[in-house]
Amino acid sequence: MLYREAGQFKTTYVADQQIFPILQDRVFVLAVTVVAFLAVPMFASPYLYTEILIPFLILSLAAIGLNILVGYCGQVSLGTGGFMAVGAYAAYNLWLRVPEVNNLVVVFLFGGVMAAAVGILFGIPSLRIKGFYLAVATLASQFFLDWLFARVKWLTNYTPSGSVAVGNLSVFGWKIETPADRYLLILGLVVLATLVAKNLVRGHIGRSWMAIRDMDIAAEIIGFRPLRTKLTAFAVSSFFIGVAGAMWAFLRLGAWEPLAFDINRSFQILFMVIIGGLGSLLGSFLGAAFIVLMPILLNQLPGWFGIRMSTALLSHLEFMVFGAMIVFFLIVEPHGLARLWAVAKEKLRLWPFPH
Amino acid sequence: MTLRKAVLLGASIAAAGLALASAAQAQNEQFIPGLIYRTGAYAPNGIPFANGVADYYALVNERDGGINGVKILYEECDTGYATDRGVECYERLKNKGPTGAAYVNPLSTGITFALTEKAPIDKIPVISMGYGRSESRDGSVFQWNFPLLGTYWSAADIIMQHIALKEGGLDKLKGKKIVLVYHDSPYGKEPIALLEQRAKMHGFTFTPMPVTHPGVEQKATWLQIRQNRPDYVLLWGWGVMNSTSIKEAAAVGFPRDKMFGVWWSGAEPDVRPAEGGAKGYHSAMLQHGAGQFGVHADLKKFLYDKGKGSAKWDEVGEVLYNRGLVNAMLGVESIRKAQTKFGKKPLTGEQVRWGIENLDLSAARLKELGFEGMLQPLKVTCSDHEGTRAGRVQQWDGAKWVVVSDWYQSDDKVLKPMVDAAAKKYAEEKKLTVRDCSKES
Amino acid sequence: MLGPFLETLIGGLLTGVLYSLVALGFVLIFKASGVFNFAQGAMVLFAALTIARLSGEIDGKEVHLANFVVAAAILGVAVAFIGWYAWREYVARGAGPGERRRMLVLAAVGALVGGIAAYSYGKGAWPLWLAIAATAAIMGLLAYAIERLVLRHLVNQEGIILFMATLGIANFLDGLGQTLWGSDIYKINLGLPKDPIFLFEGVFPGGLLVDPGELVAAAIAAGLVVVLAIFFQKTRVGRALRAVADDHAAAQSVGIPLNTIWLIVWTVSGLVALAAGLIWGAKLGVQFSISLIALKALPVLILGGFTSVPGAIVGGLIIGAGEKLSEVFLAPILVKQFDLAGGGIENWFAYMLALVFLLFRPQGLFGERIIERV
Amino acid sequence: MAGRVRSFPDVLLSVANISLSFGGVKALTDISFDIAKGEIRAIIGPNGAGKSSMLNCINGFYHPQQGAITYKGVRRSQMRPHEAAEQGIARTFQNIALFRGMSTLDNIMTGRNLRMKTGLFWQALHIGPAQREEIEHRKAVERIIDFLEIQHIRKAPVGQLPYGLQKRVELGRALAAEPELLLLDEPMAGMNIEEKQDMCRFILDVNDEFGTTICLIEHDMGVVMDISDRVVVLDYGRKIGDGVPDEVRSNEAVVAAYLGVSH
Repeated sequence: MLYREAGQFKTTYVADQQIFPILQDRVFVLAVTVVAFLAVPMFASPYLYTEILIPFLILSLAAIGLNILVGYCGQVSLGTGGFMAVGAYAAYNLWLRVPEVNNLVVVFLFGGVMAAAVGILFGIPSLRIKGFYLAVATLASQFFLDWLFARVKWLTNYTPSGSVAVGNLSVFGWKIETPADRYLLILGLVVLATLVAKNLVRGHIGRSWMAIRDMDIAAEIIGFRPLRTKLTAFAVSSFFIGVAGAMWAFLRLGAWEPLAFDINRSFQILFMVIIGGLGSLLGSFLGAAFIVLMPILLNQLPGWFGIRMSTALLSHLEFMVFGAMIVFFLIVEPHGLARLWAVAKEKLRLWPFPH
Repeated sequence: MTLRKAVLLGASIAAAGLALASAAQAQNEQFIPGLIYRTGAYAPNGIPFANGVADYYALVNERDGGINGVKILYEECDTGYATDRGVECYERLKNKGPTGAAYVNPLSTGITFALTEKAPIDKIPVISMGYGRSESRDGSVFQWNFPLLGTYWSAADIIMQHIALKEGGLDKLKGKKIVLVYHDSPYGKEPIALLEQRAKMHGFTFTPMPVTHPGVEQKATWLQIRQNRPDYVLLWGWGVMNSTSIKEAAAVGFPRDKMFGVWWSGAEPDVRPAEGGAKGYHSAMLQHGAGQFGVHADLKKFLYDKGKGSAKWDEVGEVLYNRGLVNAMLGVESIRKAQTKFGKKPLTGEQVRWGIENLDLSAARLKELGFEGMLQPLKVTCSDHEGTRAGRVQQWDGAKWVVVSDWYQSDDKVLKPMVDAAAKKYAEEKKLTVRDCSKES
Repeated sequence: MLGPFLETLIGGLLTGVLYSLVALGFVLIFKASGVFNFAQGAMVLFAALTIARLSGEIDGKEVHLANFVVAAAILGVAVAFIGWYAWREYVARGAGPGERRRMLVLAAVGALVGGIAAYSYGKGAWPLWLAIAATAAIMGLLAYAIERLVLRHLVNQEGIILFMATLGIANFLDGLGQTLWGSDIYKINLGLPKDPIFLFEGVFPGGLLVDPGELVAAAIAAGLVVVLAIFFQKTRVGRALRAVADDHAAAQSVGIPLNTIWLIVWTVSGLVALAAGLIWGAKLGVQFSISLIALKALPVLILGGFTSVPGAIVGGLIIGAGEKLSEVFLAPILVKQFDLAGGGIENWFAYMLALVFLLFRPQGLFGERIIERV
Repeated sequence: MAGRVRSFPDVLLSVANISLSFGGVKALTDISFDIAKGEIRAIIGPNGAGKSSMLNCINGFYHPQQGAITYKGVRRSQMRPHEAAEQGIARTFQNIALFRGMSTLDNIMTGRNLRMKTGLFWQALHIGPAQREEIEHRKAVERIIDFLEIQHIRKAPVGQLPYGLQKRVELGRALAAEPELLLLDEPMAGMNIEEKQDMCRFILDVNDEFGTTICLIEHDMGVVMDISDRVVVLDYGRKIGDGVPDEVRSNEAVVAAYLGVSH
């Protein structure tokens, strides 16, 4: 009853090309945004901020980045961790060496741009290498970048341990100190980035990616340049991932070493994209929420019920249940949580008169 | 509808869970979080340590009824030796109990680095006993870090002193080739600065050789070692990397008695898998070694005879188990010290920090606690968060660890300037205000 | 210079054989079902843990208990399947020859497991052969469970979905293995010789070092590869599998149910995992880290081609030799030239090697050239 | 009934002595013919005659080992398919090659890709030039949608459409590029009579209204003879006939190789 598009006619192409053509969707998204910006800071605890909301938002951004590459352009990459590391270390070096730029937005953008450059470099083989061959080949970038940041002393400012730290952060003069500050900054950036990503995927660049994804040969025959299209996807994807990496390092960790961006991070984000839904920005958020929350929940659940079990057993069970849930979700809905959401919306459209 | 039922069920479960969780909090308890790992690639070394820690807290509760009547509430969280999991564990546990976490043992140099940034904000001290950042012993900059009993620079220095003694003096190191095989992480990289410094001072060539996590792939490293024929190999490994190194050393015929591990590379799980190949292998000792001492009798009486121990009895007294005991004991004694100032009640991290900083364990007190023979007296001060810099060297004889050296003190003439410089650089980078320790009581 | 070079080359090749073995597990499954099975590493760990714990000396209550629980669980599952099949065969409808054969296999597995369980309960440590046999049976059951519970429900899904599912399986197996068997380092005693031997000591100063343990391990691996090759070339089932690999529809029409094929293939690759676990476990000790050697097999895969058995073997040798040579000879130069904090290039070097190679031959070493059509 | 008799003075594309082989297997041998500006040219032949390979050569997907292709008077060097597209060659495919994950509208919009120029920056903001451009091309695409009478499936994912409609959408995508030369690979395969009639009408209309030169492969002899101006006949990779439909129909080699079978 409440969720109906009947009666909402589009009279201009502008209106028809909106991000959310249905009024109720616009209201809903607006409400979520308002809650996230205004209501959440009123009740959130530091734990909620630092361990749930912040990781969720940052990894959502990384997932959006990877989704552009895998979900929209069809190029499977296992090098996400490496590109996050590029973003993090590029941002670190700008922050460290040019103290005048004491503005995180600039620092993050720089991280993103550098990651995009490296992404383009490692995207070049995608012209010739396809499918799982490409997926495995992207691991080359993962391992190489991990190695690079562990070995080239200049990049870590010659710290003996190879671990770097940042502090005293600010954005346009706004000092980022409390978890709430960090959350709001991240939220703002992620919302903006999501908007940009949406604009790209619904425009002609997005169509070029999807064309390459759906049928690369046909796409080339109708005029898309495969290499340029793929490299754009690599660049945009790596840009988002790089920004996410810089945010992860600066706003989540504060001190980090290359291990923070190892191959497990790559797999984690690929999980988010697949579980959330390939080729869906909403899916990136849902997937990130699932992958961030699930282990924490599984780990704490027995405690909430007063079930005491050994730490080892708990961890092992967490592994098992997590693995089983991945498989379960893939079986139930291979197209991801976003598809479940869409199906639910479809039902809601007809509710309460399904016939 | 089934969906509605599911939602209702979920909500009621969550509500019940929250209710239980809040009801479980008791008032007169001191909460201590345990960031440990019983899973993953480093579990073989993490498990005995975690057992030692858990047993000691249990012992204090069972035997003494807590610390001056304040029971210890201990909760483990498995980090899997991963930094982000460790930080999550810390955030989850830091506010538990009536007064929050008394202190935190990250049990990973990576996690220590991350928590170093959080400690001053949360006001929870970080005890990194025998690991962590070496310069964090400078309490004027690192107010919240306590690398008690020894940093990696101390460890490396002690090993170098031992080698020099065997060679017949520091001057005899000239022209020697020394290789460091290290775990490629902040942990493994820590000693490099000190060893480079020593190499410069004494004219030996020093080559660091990284081994990638988790360290089962070392063939190339050891082939290089065989071809370059260094005089000594230092090992800075952890978990399965240690035993692999020793096995590979045996496989290329590098003499094991020329191999010196750090104190994290000198426990039973490191040598046993290598079987005969480990015979003759040396390692530094974080003061204590293996074996049973006074405290173990209490453990038997109060825990193991009642079936309450976390380990198997024949593992009680292994190196890492004992290290867990020492680690927990230092924490408990710090709280006890803090209680003298703030009262016999659950304390906040900030209060406990004072206790650690003023910890002073005499030989007599150590004997009382049942740690005689495991530890040297130590005294923590504002400017020295390490407490003591003593260590020994042990050797694996094929069946057990044998102490083969006297006590060494790391040479502060070498270390102090390095610590000061590194701490100063850190303070400058982070724009920290440095405490003046001469004004602290 | 020649001495160290040869020595490194030999060491690299011997390591490479072991990479081949892991890669082979990947290839078998990919060839027959198009699944990029990331759980291969977890299967290696699981198999190695099972062997090690069944054959290792038993210390204390929990292991006995674990043995008993597992044996009972497996027995229970086996009996349940047998019962179910019997019911289907004799009550529900008439039996086909395929089902009867499957039932016989299951009965045999059940009997074996039952015997083992009884044996273990009385004795403690098992002889190695028995542990291996039991593990083989368990790997078979595992393959069955994976086919039944996962793959069957994901037929016709895209490759990446299947890949992700195997990552889920890997997670599950890592947890399961550690829950059942613990997370310490365990030993597998194959009696591999340990003391290094030195060849041509007259020709090269210090001789050429060869690790006899690795030599034996490589020999075992090579033997296994030969057995597999014979299996594929000479046996009926093997030929059928190759037919499936070439054309799924054709295989269907020959009358081999895809499910059976998958079951066989997963079992075979479970056995390959067992062999890899046995050898790696004997070499390094059995511990969680073993599952990570899957990452070592990946460059071998892209170099050799996902579908080529000879590719896995030759690729393994190239990668093994390439990474060791690069680490020993190239890394020190890089370190000196760029003032790096140590070498450790072998991890990415293998991938880069494979990547550069792919740029010139996108289908891998032995992959067939793809003619694109529209 | 004879085909239409029209005359076309200008040669748009000519193929001279083309040979193509895949690792020893000869797909095309020494083929020459030309396509005149404005005509409808058909390529026919039995299965495996090399028809699709011929189209693939024309639009640069395959590179013949021998021979030359001259387009608009310029001899073409080896080129990538997208370069052919840039020069005004568009095509449809034997096995529908739509972008299955996208809607009808988006699929046809991809046909406009060569005309969309705004860069990443404006695209990211989706205002100003990017939005103007999007709307301008949307209008063009809507005209094609109207022309092909597929308004009702505008927002439907193409993967779920019936076969005949998919073929139509694919034609729409090719038309969106406003090509000079349109290559149609079996545009009517698998269609029923009604759908075929529709498709014929679209092809003729395109040719008439936009003056687009069309080169098509088709099996349905009736259709070919009806709508095409000239016909090339291939068999086993060789050209065995070339001319207006009536000539081809009476060519003995053609009858033997091809028509003889079906009549």
